[in-house]
Amino acid sequence: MTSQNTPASDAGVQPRLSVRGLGKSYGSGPSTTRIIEDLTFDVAAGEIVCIVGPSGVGKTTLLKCLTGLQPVSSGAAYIDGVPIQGPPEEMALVFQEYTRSLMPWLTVRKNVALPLKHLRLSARERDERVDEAITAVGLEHAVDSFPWELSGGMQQRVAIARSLAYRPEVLVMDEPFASVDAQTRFELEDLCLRIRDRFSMTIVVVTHDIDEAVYLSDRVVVLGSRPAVVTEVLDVDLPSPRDQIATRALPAFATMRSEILSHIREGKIPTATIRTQQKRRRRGR
Amino acid sequence: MTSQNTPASDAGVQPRLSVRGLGKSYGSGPSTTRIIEDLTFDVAAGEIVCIVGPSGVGKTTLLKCLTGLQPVSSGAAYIDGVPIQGPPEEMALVFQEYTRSLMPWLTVRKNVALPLKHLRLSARERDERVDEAITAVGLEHAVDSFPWELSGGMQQRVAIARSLAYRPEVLVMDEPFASVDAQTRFELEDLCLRIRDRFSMTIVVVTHDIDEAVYLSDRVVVLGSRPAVVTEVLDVDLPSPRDQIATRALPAFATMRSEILSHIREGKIPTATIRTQQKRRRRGR
Amino acid sequence: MRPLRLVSGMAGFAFAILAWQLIAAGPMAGSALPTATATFAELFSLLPTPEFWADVGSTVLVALGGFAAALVTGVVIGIAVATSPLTMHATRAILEFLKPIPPIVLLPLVVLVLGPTTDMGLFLVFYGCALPIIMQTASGVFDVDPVTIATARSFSMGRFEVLWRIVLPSAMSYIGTAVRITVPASLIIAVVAGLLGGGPGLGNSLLRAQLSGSQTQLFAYVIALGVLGLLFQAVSEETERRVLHWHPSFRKEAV
Amino acid sequence: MSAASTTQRIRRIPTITKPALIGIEIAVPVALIALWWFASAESADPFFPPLSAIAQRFQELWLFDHLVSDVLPSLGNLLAGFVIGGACGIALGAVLGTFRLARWLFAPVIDFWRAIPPVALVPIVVSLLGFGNETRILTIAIAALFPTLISTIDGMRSVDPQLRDVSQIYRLGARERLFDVRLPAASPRIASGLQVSLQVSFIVMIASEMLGSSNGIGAMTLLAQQSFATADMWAGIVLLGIVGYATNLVFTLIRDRVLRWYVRSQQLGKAM
Amino acid sequence: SAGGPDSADEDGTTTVTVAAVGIMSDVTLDIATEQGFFAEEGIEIEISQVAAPPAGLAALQGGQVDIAFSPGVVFANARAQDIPVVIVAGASGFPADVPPGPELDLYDDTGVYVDPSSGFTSLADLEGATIAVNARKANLEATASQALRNAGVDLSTIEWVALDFTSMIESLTSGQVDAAVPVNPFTLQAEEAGMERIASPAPEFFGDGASSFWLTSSQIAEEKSEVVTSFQAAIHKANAYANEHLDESIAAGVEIAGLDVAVEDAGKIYWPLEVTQQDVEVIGDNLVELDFLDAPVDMTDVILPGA
Ligand SMILES: Nc1ncnc2c1ncn2[C@@H]1O[C@H](COP(=O)(O)OP(=O)(O)OP(=O)(O)O)[C@@H](O)[C@H]1O
Ligand SMILES: Nc1ncnc2c1ncn2[C@@H]1O[C@H](COP(=O)(O)OP(=O)(O)OP(=O)(O)O)[C@@H](O)[C@H]1O
Ligand SMILES: [Mg+2]
Ligand SMILES: [Mg+2]
Repeated sequence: MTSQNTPASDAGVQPRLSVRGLGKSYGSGPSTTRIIEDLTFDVAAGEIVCIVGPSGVGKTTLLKCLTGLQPVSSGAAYIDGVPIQGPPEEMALVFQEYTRSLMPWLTVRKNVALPLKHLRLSARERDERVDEAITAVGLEHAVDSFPWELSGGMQQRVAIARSLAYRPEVLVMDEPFASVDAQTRFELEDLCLRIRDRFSMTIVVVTHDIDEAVYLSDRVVVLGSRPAVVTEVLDVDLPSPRDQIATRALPAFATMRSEILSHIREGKIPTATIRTQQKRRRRGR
Repeated sequence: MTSQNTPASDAGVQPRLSVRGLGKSYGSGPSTTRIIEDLTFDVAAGEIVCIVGPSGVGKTTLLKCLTGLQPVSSGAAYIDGVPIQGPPEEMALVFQEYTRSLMPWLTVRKNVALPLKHLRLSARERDERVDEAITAVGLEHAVDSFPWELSGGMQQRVAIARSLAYRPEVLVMDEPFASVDAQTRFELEDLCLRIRDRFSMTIVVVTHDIDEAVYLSDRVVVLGSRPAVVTEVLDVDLPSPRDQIATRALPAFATMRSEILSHIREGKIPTATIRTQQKRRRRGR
Repeated sequence: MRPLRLVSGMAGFAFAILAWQLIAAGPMAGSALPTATATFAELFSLLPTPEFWADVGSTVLVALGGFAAALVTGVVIGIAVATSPLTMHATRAILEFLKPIPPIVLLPLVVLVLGPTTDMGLFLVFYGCALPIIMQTASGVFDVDPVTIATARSFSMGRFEVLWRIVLPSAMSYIGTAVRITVPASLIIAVVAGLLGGGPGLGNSLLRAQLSGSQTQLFAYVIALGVLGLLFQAVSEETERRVLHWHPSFRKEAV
Repeated sequence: MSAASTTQRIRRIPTITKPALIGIEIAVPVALIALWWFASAESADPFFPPLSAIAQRFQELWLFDHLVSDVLPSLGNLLAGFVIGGACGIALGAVLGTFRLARWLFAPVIDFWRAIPPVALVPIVVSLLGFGNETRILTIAIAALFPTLISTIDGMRSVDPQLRDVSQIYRLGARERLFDVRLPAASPRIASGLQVSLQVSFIVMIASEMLGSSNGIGAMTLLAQQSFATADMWAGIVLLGIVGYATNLVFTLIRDRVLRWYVRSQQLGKAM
Repeated sequence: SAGGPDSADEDGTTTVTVAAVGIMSDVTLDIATEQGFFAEEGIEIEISQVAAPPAGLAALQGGQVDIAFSPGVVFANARAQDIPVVIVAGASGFPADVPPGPELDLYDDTGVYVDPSSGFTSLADLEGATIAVNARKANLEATASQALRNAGVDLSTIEWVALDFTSMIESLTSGQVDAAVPVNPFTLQAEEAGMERIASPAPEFFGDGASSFWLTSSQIAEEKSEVVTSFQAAIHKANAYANEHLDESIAAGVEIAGLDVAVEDAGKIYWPLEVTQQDVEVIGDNLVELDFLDAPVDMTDVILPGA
């Protein structure tokens, strides 16, 4: 709580997104569980930031707070210096639970077009955006299928296409490439880099693939411990434009990679701590 | 259809699982889509086989046929020489859509215990198995939580624990580690190898992570093209027991890896073919 | 699959009619239950008369009219109640209070205000159908997958847009259930309104048959009503099948 | 988009505190009652007597003169009919929801049956069972059966296909499939069907009291209505409303307890 | 609403809406129409069928109909609760020139029936019996109660049950009730089923004169007095005509009520030509005496002049 200084006071140039002393608990009363302790970090405009950390540490929870879907318990997240209290217009989120975030009653095309409805675009522009996004994720052949007729990876790509078509200024993605094959994954990573440059988007990605985190980002935020804290924020100093073969072959890449890995290990929650910290009350039955 | 020879006739020793000329289409009448053309491969007892291939090629569909959840359209899959027509007793499947495969009204412990109910185990053995499985995936602290209170990766681990507690003779897993962090993933991979040895299980895993495929398996089946065919079956000749650091450092590992990658590329579906083959009728309205 | 379904439905009917005939002719001979044969004979003598069709027409009109009004109002109120805590708490007492008060108790008051007219029938049907529709819709809205809602919100969809594009389609399956619960009820209420409160239609014919003590004729009308009920049901089911083709309960089973 | 001012672009959904909501829930009926009281105070219309007269009759009739003789028997019938109807609805729904052929065989007959006005069946039921409480309970049970039946069938059919696959894979027995998977999965819908059944039970409870000896809330209210004792009739309506409200409240409490996993999981994502 | 009662057509005909219950006594409405009595008075009627008389009275209060049919007891109940209804004309009753006895009983379309095998032979045997009527505290229970009391039965021992007529006959034959009080045509059904009539209570209760009425509300009587008077005149003509052409009228009534009986079995009907103060007072007095009503009913000014 004491670390709550408004983001503008931090530096001369205002960050696009900033997280200040953010804390989050689930539940209320005696059954409260503290998930996030106290996070502070910034994302500058046009940056790609990857968030990594062990499973269950609170990455999804952080993104939900960041996009205003969940209220924070303490501290705050700011977009352009304004505290986030509900989903901001210029932000979009690709959910980790992609299957459940697609509307089963809409075809792929209509699912992608859904968020564009209220943007008051001309029919032509809307169609263009939708087609472009669907092509970008390689689903041109499935535009008229329903989500439940698609494979897992295809569904995930529909969710990505939907957020691309929306063209948010800030794109937040939760393990967006978890279910696609290596080849497609490479293509989607490059797509990310491309759209960032083309629309000067700010992108925040949660990923478990350390290589991906290094390849994609300008900065990597490592979360660890329970309740979650920022273990480390690492700047990725790899040359742009990046290239799947060349960049990954750089020695700096490997260094980065092992550095992050060691940070994750260090932040990893020892099982014993978990047991005592998270003594769960019996519930349900 | 012509390739339908019973598996026993193939070789002297009978494979545990064998797939013979398996073909599968979805839909009926004019809206039929052929997904799998004609697959033939074997899995010996005690083997770990990984199936890799581009997103949407038909891996999940293959597993559904293999576990008897979906009827095949042509050819057949055999377990110990017997054609599979419904889910065989000795088999278990970890679903790709793990979120939707957990019962939201049961706690983690009860979810894991569910399939054991009808096995007529003593209460003690049942509890032991459940506890062991939950500990193996590192969820001891969350036994009394409900699935919707868990992170994505934790849910996925519950699904894995459920299949482990069941102790099937043949374990089939569909992208089981997609949502867990790198560290946990390594642990779960090793867990896989361990239980294979301990219970002499036969394991079939679909994965997108080529490193994982090489590390885990005795054989890798590469699927490609549309409708799906077997592009290549590769034997992995890496020494056992495997080790996350040592094995991955072997030159043979890297060779395998790039060989599989190139096979995947070669099997990859050119977009143009897709378009013509999959001309979908409009439906719904 | 459809022919099989049709055949088994027919078989069910044949069985039911046979059972009816046997019971009415056997253990219950001479009671208030006429035989199936006598009833069908009576029905066929009614079919060619124009009065019969006029009665059917006006009953169907009242039932459908009241039902349609109840559907629209019920869905709107159901959504409002389930999405806005303010509406929910403000209306709960009134809705819960009205629920247990049946149309027959209200009848004299409704007759007082509307008279023994078609309007009265419409109102009673509306009143009888609206509450179940409200309840089911509210449950359906509550059942919407939270992830779906969060998705919509993350794209900054407005409240109304979320309702229209996400909540309503998701709740559609519950609304379909509500329709199947209330459609036959609408028919019954239309008939009972005619029976107790006056106004034209099959209710009136039923009343006359009852007053004149002709059970056979009464049952002929009952059969006619049953068939009407089946028709209503078939139409609503077919509509549901088309609207909800994406829903797990209607997805074409993979072969 | 970027032109949007910072105050506008962030959507804030106004939150109303819990006490305020409960206050509103109490205030609205109080306001309506006050309105009714004053609007009817001078009423000379014999069908719309002043609320004061209704309140007086309410007190005379129901507090607590007829409580034991009329209110309790009615509620007893209601409860018995609702429980029997609801239980049969779930059981039958489970069967019809599981076996497609059974559904195809019986659904049309059931649909047919449902469109039959009960008046036609009364003489038959009376000749079979007489006109005592059994008849009343039976009619309530039959009416309560259908909403639950239909909701159960629909609920069973909407179970996520994935869960069906899971129970196949682990070869759950028929019993486990039903009690551990399909019924729990369908339980939210079954509950909403039961709620409609409860409402229908109330309505039929009153209708059923048109027959036989004239005790019960419904019989008294109907009798008052037939003999133009309008204040008594209104008092009966008020009582019905109050009892209905209370019954539903109890139902909701039980449901929310039984379906706690559901209520909590659904409320989660809708936080804020 | 129904026909806008005030609206006169171009030819000066006014439409009067009438709530009827579809029983034989309603036949005068059709006779009056067919014989042109309404036309002669410059009115035209539109019939609304209601199931029970109270609904007709409610419609009258709401201004939804101009005239409603009501049995005497329902009328008295309504008056007792200060419902401002007044009598326009008599709808049915008992002739003064027929002496009490079997002949007058033919005019009673109700009766107390028992199963002969049960051993009940007279009203006096019904002490402690269960008796079915179609509605509680209405015409049938009132008339039967009075007859029972006159036969020396302690009314507090009687258990009354409300059953519709079909169920009533079913229950009587199956022995679930000891006696039933049906109306025509269910009286005939009861006889067909071998039941026996042991009393005809209505003539005793109502005495001679009118026993059921055509009513209107005080308000309508005042605001549309011309229309009401016209209706009254037409019904009087129809009543007189019906009494004179008894068989023809009964045949028409049988048809209207949709009965399946021969005219000679249908019993007799008498249509009163006037309503006297005596006719209504006796109903009120009887009901008070039977404790159906708490206090005497004020029957002053309840009969419109000329009724
Ligand atoms: N609704 C809830 N109620 C209680 N605890 C919850 C709830 N949702 C999540 N949690 C807990 O919060 C913690 C963090 O969850 P979160 O989903 O943010 O993890 P994550 O970092 O995204 O993990 P993963 O990589 O596995 O997706 C977990 O321990 C989880 O059990
Ligand atoms: N029910 C269905 N109806 C029609 N087509 C279907 C259905 N289910 C899957 N498909 C199609 O079958 C193909 C293969 O799907 P499958 O789920 O087997 O892919 P996959 O190899 O598992 O892909 P991924 O790696 O993305 O999970 C896809 O093109 C998909 O669109
Ligand atoms: Mg997560
Ligand atoms: Mg798959």
